[in-house]
Amino acid sequence: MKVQKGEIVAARKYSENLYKLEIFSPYICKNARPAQFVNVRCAGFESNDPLLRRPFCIYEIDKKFNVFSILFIVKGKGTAYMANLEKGEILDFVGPLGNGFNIPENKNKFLLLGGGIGVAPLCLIAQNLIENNKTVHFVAGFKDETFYVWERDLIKILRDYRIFSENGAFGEKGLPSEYIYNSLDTFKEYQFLVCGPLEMLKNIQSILRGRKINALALMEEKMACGIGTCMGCVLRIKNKNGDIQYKKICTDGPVFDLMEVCFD
Amino acid sequence: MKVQKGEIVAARKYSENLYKLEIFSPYICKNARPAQFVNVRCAGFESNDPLLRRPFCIYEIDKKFNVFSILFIVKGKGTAYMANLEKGEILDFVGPLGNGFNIPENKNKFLLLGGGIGVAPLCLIAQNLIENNKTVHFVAGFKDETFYVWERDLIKILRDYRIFSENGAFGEKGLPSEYIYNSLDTFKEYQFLVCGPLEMLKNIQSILRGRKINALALMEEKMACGIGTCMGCVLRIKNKNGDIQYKKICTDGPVFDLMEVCFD
Amino acid sequence: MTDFFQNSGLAVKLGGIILKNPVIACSGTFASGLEYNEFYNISILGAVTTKSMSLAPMQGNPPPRICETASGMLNSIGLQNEGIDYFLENELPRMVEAGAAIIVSIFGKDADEFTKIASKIKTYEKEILAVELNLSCPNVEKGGMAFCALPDEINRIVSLTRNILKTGIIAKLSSNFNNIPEAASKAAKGGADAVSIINTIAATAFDINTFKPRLGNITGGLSGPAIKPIALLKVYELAKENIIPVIGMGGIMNWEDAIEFIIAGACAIGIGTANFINPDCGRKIIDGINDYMRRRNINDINILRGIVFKNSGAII
Amino acid sequence: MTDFFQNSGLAVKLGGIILKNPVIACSGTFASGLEYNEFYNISILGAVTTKSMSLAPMQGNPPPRICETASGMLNSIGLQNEGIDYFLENELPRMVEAGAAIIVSIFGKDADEFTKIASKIKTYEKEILAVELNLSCPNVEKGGMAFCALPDEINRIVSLTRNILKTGIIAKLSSNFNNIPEAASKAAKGGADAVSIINTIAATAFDINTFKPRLGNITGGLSGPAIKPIALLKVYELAKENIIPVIGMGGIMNWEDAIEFIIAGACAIGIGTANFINPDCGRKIIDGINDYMRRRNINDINILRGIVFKNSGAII
Ligand SMILES: Cc1cc2nc3c(=O)[nH]c(=O)nc-3n(C[C@H](O)[C@H](O)[C@H](O)COP(=O)(O)OP(=O)(O)OC[C@H]3O[C@@H](n4cnc5c(N)ncnc54)[C@H](O)[C@@H]3O)c2cc1C
Ligand SMILES: Cc1cc2nc3c(=O)[nH]c(=O)nc-3n(C[C@H](O)[C@H](O)[C@H](O)COP(=O)(O)OP(=O)(O)OC[C@H]3O[C@@H](n4cnc5c(N)ncnc54)[C@H](O)[C@@H]3O)c2cc1C
Ligand SMILES: Cc1cc2nc3c(=O)[nH]c(=O)nc-3n(C[C@H](O)[C@H](O)[C@H](O)COP(=O)(O)O)c2cc1C
Ligand SMILES: Cc1cc2nc3c(=O)[nH]c(=O)nc-3n(C[C@H](O)[C@H](O)[C@H](O)COP(=O)(O)O)c2cc1C
Ligand code: FES
Ligand code: FES
Repeated sequence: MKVQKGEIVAARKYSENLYKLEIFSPYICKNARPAQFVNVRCAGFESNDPLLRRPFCIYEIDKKFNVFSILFIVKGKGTAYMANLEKGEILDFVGPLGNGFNIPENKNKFLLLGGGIGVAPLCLIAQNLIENNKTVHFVAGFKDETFYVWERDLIKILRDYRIFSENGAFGEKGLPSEYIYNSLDTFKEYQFLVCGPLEMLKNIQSILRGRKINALALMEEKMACGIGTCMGCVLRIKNKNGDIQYKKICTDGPVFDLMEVCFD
Repeated sequence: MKVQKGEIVAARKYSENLYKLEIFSPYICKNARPAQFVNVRCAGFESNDPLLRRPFCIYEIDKKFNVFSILFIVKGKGTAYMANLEKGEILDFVGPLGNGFNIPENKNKFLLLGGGIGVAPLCLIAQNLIENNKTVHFVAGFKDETFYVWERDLIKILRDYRIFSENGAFGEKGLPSEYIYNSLDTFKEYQFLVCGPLEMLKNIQSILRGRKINALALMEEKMACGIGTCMGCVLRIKNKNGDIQYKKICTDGPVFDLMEVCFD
Repeated sequence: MTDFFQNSGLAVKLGGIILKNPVIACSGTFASGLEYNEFYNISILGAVTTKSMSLAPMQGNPPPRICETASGMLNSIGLQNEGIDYFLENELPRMVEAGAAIIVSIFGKDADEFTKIASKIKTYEKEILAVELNLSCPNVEKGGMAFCALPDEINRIVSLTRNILKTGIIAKLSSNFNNIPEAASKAAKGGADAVSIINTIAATAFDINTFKPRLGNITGGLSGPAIKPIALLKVYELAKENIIPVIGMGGIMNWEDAIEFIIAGACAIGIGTANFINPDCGRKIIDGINDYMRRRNINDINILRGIVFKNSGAII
Repeated sequence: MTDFFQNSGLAVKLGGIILKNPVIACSGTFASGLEYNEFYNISILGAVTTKSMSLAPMQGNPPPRICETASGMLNSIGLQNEGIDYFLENELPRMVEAGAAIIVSIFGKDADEFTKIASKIKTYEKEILAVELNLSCPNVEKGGMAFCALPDEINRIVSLTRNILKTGIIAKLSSNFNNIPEAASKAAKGGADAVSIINTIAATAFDINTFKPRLGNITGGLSGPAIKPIALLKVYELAKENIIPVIGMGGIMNWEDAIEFIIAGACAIGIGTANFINPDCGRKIIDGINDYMRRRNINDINILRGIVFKNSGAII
């Protein structure tokens, strides 16, 4: 991990709130693994507001051109700042951070389930799995058509996917968790990997718990440092003995055993 | 005065540190007078740093196209933010503020002396004086060649000017105050109007005091509100009776009788 | 959007003081409101607090008086004002004409001065909603913040003015001593209707090139968004004690911040530094509160007051 | 740029503690420094302060523990740590190996716990430059900030540890009580070499949609640039009293801020929150101070200490 200033080689608007930044960085392209993230400074020259860096998973890595990208939703002032950045400007970021995702040796089939912007890290993971000759089924759920353009990125990675949206404006109308629930038998050999809003994670946890199926999840929490020093980003984990422990999402994760996550 | 959001119709870089922004605003073009200023918000979406607005004198008014401009030097984070603005972006400003400059009825000849960015407000004043059939001699002093391109703006207003720079890289080598000192006899009929760094104002005050010549000056101080409510921007004024009084630069100025200004 | 009908769920009561909505302009940041009347009709505000008036005119502190800091500003104005007489004769009538609900902030070096100023106000008390006693200015040598070190003095000053005036009485306290609840109790016992917290926080800045303080007075008071989390805790802690109605202020920039203070326990909120940055923020904050309540189907703002206590009562 | 020769004018003395330069990493923001060693060689720092270690491991407070505010952040970590034993056995050796000048921060619920921790450290005292007594954490129920309300307790804890340890002793004080000079005197009498000011300022934030506190612990400590002007005044006021050497901290982001604290009277400075934002800020600050001194032909940093007093002595 390093503090870097990388040139933005492309800034794309996918829709009203969804943007992609492509950044030149041989260092990231060489060292980053799927599910790792970068911590981005989102304030202008000498401005201290917003103060903290914002974490974003690495979305794509193009080793040929030494360019990686992040895909992000505009939420507050940090992402608003990022949406304003243009080609040629410099992105100040720290990375790669987090443990990343290590492909479990004993699994060959993977079901990746993403809700909203949760699809971002799953794309790089999917790519990586496929490069390692794994079978991947990708399920994505959205509120609306915000991610419409994103499908073009996905289709480059794989064809075996299902897209749902609550209002039916993009893909099939419905909730991906219902689809999962109804297809559990089909996917019982699959390693589940989930990333999305809290409600979705809770939902999936309880669906899978009923069937004693395991799953991994990418977790989020407010971060100050991103490198394990502030103790800010903790997640409550109930381990096998039933003990509750705080784990740091940044350096112990962001991938956790979903079944051990305490949501209450 | 109003809070306004005006579209930037041109953003020009004059040199490394000198920029001009042209802003569409029928309201300013209709209401603003020379030596008035606007108070500019210099922070991104929901950012509170920098917090305070920055004051800038109105540099040009183009009534035909309803565009006014400000000319500014990059100093700190506020002006750095402004230098980054581009055509099509929106400037959030309050104005027009200050009393502006009222042409003294009984004077026909004016000597305008600007040091550094102090030339900015003097340009609109010069224009105004000339439109009112007054005689204007414009003297400008700089450190170096930063203002090189600016001469093109000046020459559109008048031809009777002298430019000095300390290092001789732009105009004549030398200090404008020396020139003034040596030409006091030539200009004794002139109304002096000065805007520039503190050292220059002090200098001119003492030169003129020796000769009992009067002068007006545009003054600066840190401002919070720009509209007379915070009492922050006060200047120490010694009036005829020798009493010291605090005057607000924003609403009592920015033009003051230079001879009454206390510099100690 | 800000007509009477829509505002009707916004009325709040601070002891004997009734405001048509909880949005108050803070002392020292709104002059007497007339400048802001050019940006919007200041009569829509819950109240306008004047700058603090002293018995005799005060010149204030030497410049520079302003220094920007990260998301905040320092000021060392030092209560420059023309004195209470000038105010009552020249500014008050214009405020009345503008339709403002008026809170007159006053400052005395000791109890005696406060009494004298109160007596002068007496003549005009029908035109005034309340008097705010500034017991917390960090920028004056005598009086000011020092009162807050001596809660008994607060009690005395409040009772003395209470005896003179029929208007509401508000005590403005300092967060520079760790005794707001005690000071507030004393103010309540003295007969105050409400307390305003917080005044600016004592602070400073230096210039590393000249080695001089950035303020003529060396120290100043910090205000603006930087102090909001500190102010909010003071409001929360005091409001939970339920001693006296609280007017919360410190760093409020927009309606979201205003709501945050109200749910933390403030009866009304003050906007200070924000007036400098967005001179029309008063109107926008009232509109924003209105819209928020409409979206959530809340028809009385008092329901929101201190609502966080339910979610946080146990631990503190 | 940061080799020994150029740093030679940077050495400072805090009582019996000698630092090769005045730049210290603050407790709780640098873990034990090993993560930062990947960004730069942490042995160049004047000192590295560990997170505060308690007698037994502490789980810390429930999440969320972090909340960003305007130019600042709230934290309510609650001193999560593995306990002093774990630290001494597992982390200290690695810090020594990294070449860090080590300040071990310790936290006890009472004087007895402090004594016990100090006794454990005794075995390793040759490897340690100083022990910092965290008497000011706003995020724990017992001990912490409460000590600062009781200066006599500070005196006791300092003397007890002083009697056990030959290392330097630093007392870390809170700005949440208006008594830093008094607390510092007591620490000095107890035998402390220096005091660190300030710890985070008690503060909070609420969510206007859920009506819940933004921190699991409800309240937290404010740090970062927002508090710099407040911290700077505390440092200035204490340093002027000349009671004990002061380590100044609070919102330092860059070398300019570091110099500002030094000219305001700090002997050494602490960088906290800045480490999260720019993990290499320690190196940059040392370089910046070096360059500044070279530009100004200052060959001993101690000349700068408190230089503003000359320009501001008379008024306060
Ligand atoms: C490991 C990790 C990876 C992430 N990857 C992506 C990604 O690839 N694409 C993407 O769009 N978003 C991602 N997020 C969420 C993203 O960090 C937030 O949307 C972003 O920080 C919002 O910043 P803001 O200033 O716009 O919003 P604000 O709401 O103004 O932020 C306020 C504070 O809350 C924090 N915050 C807000 N939302 C979140 C969140 N969901 N998780 C953690 N902290 C949050 C911010 O970092 C900041 O400190 C990721 C989060 C984590 C923890
Ligand atoms: C009435 C008036 C008219 C002005 N007109 C112009 C103009 O036409 N062109 C131009 O380039 N500059 C002008 N200035 C100066 C300009 O306002 C400052 O250069 C600018 O505020 C610097 O902001 P910053 O954030 O870049 O610098 P910083 O140094 O980061 O600013 C820190 C703080 O100091 C204040 N400040 C800094 N320099 C000055 C200054 N010289 N005068 C007043 N406050 C200052 C800022 O407003 C801010 O509050 C004018 C100033 C005043 C008072
Ligand atoms: C420039 C300035 C002048 C002030 N003058 C006064 C005053 O005269 N009397 C007073 O009680 N408070 C005064 N205050 C304090 C404010 O009323 C308010 O309590 C404080 O600024 C916190 O609110 P804010 O962060 O919204 O500004 C002043 C504040 C500022 C910034
Ligand atoms: C996340 C976090 C954790 C902290 N933990 C400790 C701690 O364990 N012990 C301690 O004495 N101070 C602790 N502090 C306080 C810092 O050491 C420092 O005093 C304070 O943050 C002010 O400096 P800053 O504004 O540069 O961060 C912590 C601060 C933060 C932000
Ligand atoms: S973000 Fe600091 S420990 Fe994870
Ligand atoms: S800037 Fe506020 S009174 Fe002039």
